[in-house]
Amino acid sequence: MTDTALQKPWADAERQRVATQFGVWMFLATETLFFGGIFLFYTVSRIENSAGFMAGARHTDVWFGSINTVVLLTSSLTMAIAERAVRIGAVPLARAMYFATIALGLCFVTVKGFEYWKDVSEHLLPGRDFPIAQTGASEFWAFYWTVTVVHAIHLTIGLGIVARMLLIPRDQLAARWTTAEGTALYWHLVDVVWVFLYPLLYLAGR
Amino acid sequence: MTREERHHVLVKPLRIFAALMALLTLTILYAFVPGLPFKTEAGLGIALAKALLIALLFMQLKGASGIVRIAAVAGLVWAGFLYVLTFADLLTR
Amino acid sequence: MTETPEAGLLAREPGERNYLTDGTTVRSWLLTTDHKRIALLYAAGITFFFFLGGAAATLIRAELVTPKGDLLSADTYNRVFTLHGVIMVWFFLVPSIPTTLGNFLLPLMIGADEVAYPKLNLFSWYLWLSGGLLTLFALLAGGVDTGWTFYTPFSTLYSNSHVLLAAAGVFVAGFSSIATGINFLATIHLLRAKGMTWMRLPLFAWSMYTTSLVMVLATPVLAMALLLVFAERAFGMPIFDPRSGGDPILFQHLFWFYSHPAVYIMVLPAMGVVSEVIACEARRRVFGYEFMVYAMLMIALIGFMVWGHHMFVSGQSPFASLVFSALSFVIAVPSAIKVFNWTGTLYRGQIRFSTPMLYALGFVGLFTLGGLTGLFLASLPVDVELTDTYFVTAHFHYIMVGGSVSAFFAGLHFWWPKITGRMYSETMGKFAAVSMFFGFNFTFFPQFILGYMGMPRRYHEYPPEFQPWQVMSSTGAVVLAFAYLWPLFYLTWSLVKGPRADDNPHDATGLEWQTSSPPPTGNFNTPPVVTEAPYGYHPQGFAPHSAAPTEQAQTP
Amino acid sequence: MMEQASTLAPQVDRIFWMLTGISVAIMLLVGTLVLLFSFRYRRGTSVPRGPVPEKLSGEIEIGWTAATLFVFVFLFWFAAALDTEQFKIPKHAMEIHVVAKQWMWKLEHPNGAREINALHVPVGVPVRLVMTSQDVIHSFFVPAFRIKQDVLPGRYVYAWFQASKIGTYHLFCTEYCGTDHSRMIGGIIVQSAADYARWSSAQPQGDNLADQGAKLFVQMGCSGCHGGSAVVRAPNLAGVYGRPVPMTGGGFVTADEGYLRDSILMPQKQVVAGYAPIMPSYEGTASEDDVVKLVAYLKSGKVK
Repeated sequence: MTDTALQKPWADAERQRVATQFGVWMFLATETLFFGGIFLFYTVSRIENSAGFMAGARHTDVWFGSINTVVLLTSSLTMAIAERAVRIGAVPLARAMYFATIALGLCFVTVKGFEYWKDVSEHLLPGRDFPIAQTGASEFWAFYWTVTVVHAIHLTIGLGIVARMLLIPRDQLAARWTTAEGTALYWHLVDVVWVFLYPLLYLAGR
Repeated sequence: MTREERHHVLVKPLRIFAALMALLTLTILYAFVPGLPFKTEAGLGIALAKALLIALLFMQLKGASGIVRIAAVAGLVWAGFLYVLTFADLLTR
Repeated sequence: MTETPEAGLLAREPGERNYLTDGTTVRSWLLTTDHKRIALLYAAGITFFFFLGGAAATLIRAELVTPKGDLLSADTYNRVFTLHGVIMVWFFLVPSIPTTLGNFLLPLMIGADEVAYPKLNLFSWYLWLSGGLLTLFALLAGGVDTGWTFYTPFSTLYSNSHVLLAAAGVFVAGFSSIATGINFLATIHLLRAKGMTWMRLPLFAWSMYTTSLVMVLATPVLAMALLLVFAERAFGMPIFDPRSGGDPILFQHLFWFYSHPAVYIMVLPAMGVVSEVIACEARRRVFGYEFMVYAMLMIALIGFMVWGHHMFVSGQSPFASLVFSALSFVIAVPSAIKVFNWTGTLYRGQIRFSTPMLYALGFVGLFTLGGLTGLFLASLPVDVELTDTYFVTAHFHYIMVGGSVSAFFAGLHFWWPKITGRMYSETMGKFAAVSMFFGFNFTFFPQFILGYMGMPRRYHEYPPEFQPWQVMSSTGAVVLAFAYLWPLFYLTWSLVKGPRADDNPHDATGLEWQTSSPPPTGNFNTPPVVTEAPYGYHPQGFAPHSAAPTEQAQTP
Repeated sequence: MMEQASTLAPQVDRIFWMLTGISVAIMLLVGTLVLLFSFRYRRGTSVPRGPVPEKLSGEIEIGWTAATLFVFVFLFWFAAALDTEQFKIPKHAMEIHVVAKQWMWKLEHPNGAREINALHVPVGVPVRLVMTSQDVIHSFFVPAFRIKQDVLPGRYVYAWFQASKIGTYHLFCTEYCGTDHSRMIGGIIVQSAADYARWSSAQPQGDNLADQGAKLFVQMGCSGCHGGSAVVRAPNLAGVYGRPVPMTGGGFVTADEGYLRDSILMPQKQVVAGYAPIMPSYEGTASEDDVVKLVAYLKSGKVK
């Protein structure tokens, strides 16, 4: 166990650790409410226009969704290993895992890109050419586009935060373990949001 | 890396990951086998199980200090206010 | 690097080191992580937005002097009242006390040398400023005409104004609010001085704690509501559009889930300020300290469960209306407890009618009236009659302007010596405080009558029978405008020519008074240790420094 | 005193004035205490100033908390009781259809008479308003009647009143709706039964709403499928109004005005059990006015 890089205004490592965890978890609580708002839209719309909403849901591509779920869960694994490796000072392993996390994150974005391309080519973007007439179908797709774009933005921010861990000089990485914990918490949250999106977007109405 | 460290850094996360993958397989199977009841509930239930695994073990909420756990739960409780009172309107209109 | 002109003015003596003189370049201000400097950055911002919003209010009151729309066109009028609402709510009232007095005082009061996340604190100022600039840009580009409430489908499908820019501005400012809230919560939880137990926290610190809770847990839902409006308007996503099966009332639920608790973001800090001022100027312990704490916690909690009383006529279900009505009556109880306790604090005191005390007593009166009229709006059939009329306008101005702004001025004067190291003119201050109280009542009491008579809100033109009351209100607004501008003058004067303040001019008990005025960058030279409950004012006899320097202040 | 021109008004006013009385009493109590203490305990007076006994202050605290809670619970009950009473819309009320749009009120009487920004009603007769909006949210507010109801697009909302006094009263839009919000006003003209009958008969004679609806029912092709001898299988609509209708996917929905409206404009939303979802939407084909007529026809009992 190495020394801890202390930041103002903390006096000891344990206090700083609690501060980081508390701060990030507080932020994650706000994210719960943020996504809670759009999930409320999903629930209300699904209840009010149940048939059409489900008809819309059947048009998502479960392959893309499932592959991305696997990718994101794996990235959570690499992130968990990276964080624990920093804690014990195994710097090369940690860096390798951060690289892996970024690679998996980029993979997710790429798959998402292909999925968007397919959706657009099937005119599933609500608008004049939208192919499903039933009331509520376009509501589902409004949810799909809004929530996946918001999630993708979160993920992109996450990529930046992980990349920042790689910018920390190797000999200082171990001392920055509280930063590593905060980074990991954020990344896992992006994963947790997707875990809930997966059945709502890809398994509904099957 | 000592044996204990290897267990902590690699083996434990891998086990959690295996459990997550198993749950993912289960949820897909449940959704696509025709005729099963409570599909939505099952999908969300499994998602909840996955989220709990990630939150408690990957995010180490299990061993976290009291205020951290309160912070984590606060978001859910307040989202509960939003849902319960909105549905007090919606379901009785 | 250039020297800012203030540097020379603000130093108490040549060579003295305090947070104002410690680094005098523009860069040292714009990149500061000192909570006290960040408080001043916010103060500069909200002063600008307050007078901008005030200018809009002036236009509104001028237009309403006559029943016909002869000063502004209908579209301009709609843009002006929207501007007034958006600016005043998100760029003045919500940040006002927390980001200025709160940022400055919270670490001092709990004996900490910084907030928990100093860099985040600075970042949140930049976020807030960017939000403000986006909104300002929306205004310059032609304005927004949705009202501050952004109701769909008007905002998403029908308005021809710059809704997207304004929504984006408020969205960004919301994240600044969240950051400040998280920062304060962590500060209070983790950085209290030795011996500063929860039940020894000053009530202002408690008010910051409860306010932060509301900021952190309510604002994200507003952010999502605005994001959905953005998605529908900018990208044609059918979300609230009834033609696609959407529900416009869902937007109202999401919006008021934030915007009702937001009222408590505005008023809880005011309650904290007033408790400090009344206890000090009456030289008494706060009556029922623990009840005051629990009352604030109850307000913060139940405040989240009453939003539906804004929607009694919206088409929400009668059952939901009943539930929300009952909960709205419940939340009136802790508010009443607070009023009674402030009154009880005066009992057997040594009351000194200083400027902050006059503002604080004004707050108690205006808040009580504002709160009582809230009962009318919680009662179902009466709310049906009064909602969306001037009665509501008057009610929330009593709470948010009469109440919170009075308290903000009370706090500003009370802590002015600590913040600037200078004294202001007590005579001028008292004059401003009294004019504000009368000007306010003169402006807004007639609006209760207008509302009772049925005059709807947001009307550019109105039937002539309402005119006498509108004229009365506009006349009062002249007095009120004076009462707001006047402090700008004598407080600026005090920065330059005011006598030096000593460390504890009010002879108050909080930790913030134990350090020098202005405080050093690190707040305390030795870490304070707390050994007793707050407000240890002597119950009998005079305070030692009864000839306070406030009474010797020079007049400009 | 505000004019009381409906049966509801005096009841609302009773609560209003009771609240005013309580508020004045509390204001006086707080104001007197603050002023009294401010005077008696101002700095420099020589009055006794010992600490308040702990026990006493605790009891005072609990006392006024309990007292306010009791008063507020009573107020809630008192106010809510009137509100729940108000939910019961009298049967056989005269029915007025209200269609709001930026920035006018369109009102239709059952006999087909149409008015804009004005509504003639007879005194002493309960009137039920069936309201919808063509664009944004508006709000129907008659201060003298003490009624207000937001008028929503995509949905029917209801309100009712019984005028008690002859005269002309303001009608205001109280939900901000854009540029000419403040000009979206009108008058409610309450007349004696005889005057109302005279006014009514002087209106341009046309079909009543239900008959106009019956014509539309044929013109728009509804009868092609829903008519008695139709080839395509579609639910028969005779006497459908007010009945519970079984839904595809289980459950029942009561066929009120809102359901009938949705079934015309969004037919896929709630499909009747046993029928294929093949009906096209009349969104854009049938205006809100047309829908009002069709619904009036379906309610009339003239459907075969």
